[in-house]
Amino acid sequence: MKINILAFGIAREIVGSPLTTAKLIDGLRVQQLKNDLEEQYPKLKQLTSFMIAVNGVYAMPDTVIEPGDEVALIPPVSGG
Amino acid sequence: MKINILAFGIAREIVGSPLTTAKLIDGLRVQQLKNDLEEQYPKLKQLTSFMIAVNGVYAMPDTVIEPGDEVALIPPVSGG
Amino acid sequence: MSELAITYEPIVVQQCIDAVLAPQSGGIDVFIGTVRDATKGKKVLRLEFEAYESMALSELQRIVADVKAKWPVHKIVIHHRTGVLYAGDVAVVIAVSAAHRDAAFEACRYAIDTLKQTVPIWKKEVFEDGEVWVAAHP
Amino acid sequence: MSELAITYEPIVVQQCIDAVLAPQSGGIDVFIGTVRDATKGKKVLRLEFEAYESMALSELQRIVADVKAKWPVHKIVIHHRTGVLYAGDVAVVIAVSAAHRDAAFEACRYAIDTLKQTVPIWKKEVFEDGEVWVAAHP
Repeated sequence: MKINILAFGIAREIVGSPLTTAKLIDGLRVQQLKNDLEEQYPKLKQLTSFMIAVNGVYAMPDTVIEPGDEVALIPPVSGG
Repeated sequence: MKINILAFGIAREIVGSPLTTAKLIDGLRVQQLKNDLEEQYPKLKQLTSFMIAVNGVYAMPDTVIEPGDEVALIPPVSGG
Repeated sequence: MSELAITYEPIVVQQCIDAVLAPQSGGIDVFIGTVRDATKGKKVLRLEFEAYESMALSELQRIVADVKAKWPVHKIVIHHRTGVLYAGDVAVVIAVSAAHRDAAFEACRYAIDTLKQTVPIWKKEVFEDGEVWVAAHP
Repeated sequence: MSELAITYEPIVVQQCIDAVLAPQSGGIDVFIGTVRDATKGKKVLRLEFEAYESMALSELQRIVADVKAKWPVHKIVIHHRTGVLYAGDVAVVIAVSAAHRDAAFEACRYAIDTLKQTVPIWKKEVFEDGEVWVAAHP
């Protein structure tokens, strides 16, 4: 399946774009996506933390990504 | 000596005036003034607390009142 | 604007905030004490505040000195109103700026708590059927 | 005015306060996060804030729900600015009203602490010789 991935803050700078489209295998879980992204963009591994949100909610590692989900890369937040 | 005594809040209502002039014996201490006032105005004894300030500062019981001092009756404060 | 005030005029909160803004500050905490329309379920018609003004200012000055000794704050403003106030009116504003929010929150909290214990200001609650000097009796 | 906002427009603190004023309230605590002119002694030229807006709003909504479950507060307003900000600019305002000050202070403190941990907003500090995404690296 093809899926749109949003990226913010330093994650956006690391992946080079605020929005990328990735071809993911069906049934992919959040932890595996995270591992794949860290392999493709090793700088993600240097961050203090790096979360994945699915449909605007912090996702658990075993969450399965479904077609049409909004996936976002969330580097350490620093609002306020 | 004669001395001016300020009274605020409920103490003002109890003594009946924001400013009274009292004739005090020389060398009178704050604790004795407090006792005298409580005898003259028994309602002062019913207050949660009742302090004397001398020259704008909370006075210790053994502070001696000097001629020219500004003495004030301070019932429980409730600002804010 | 002066750091400390006991005033019959309405307090302008924004002016208190502007007075503590500093380029080195990252956090400002502001406490605003307002007049409630009821006490223990009983409708309050108005509050009447009075102050022993000269002593109130010196006690406020003492609070500011304590705050500056205890926390790394940049600026602090405390304005308290006197006279007749109605529900929703602002009775007191305390604004504190600091580099970090910890100091701002703790200093502001200390300032209002201490003000309520030590500063010679009194309020009378006026109800439909009588009036009460707040905290006067056990 | 809306309770929660992520906005490119300057935040008007007085409007946030007016929005939480309630006749049954006795205390309002307001936290104002401002842009510091320096970090660890290094001059900051500007800050650039960005947000994942839809998720930020839902995380703020979660904070409001938590606050209302934990403390008897009347109203709460949280506005956060995005875009380019300079020293002294207001980045965030949190205003909380309650019958008594304990709840207002504690709820306001909880809200800003939680916002900084969970709400997807990011800031980049721009210095004369470079730029840093705050908190990004250990």
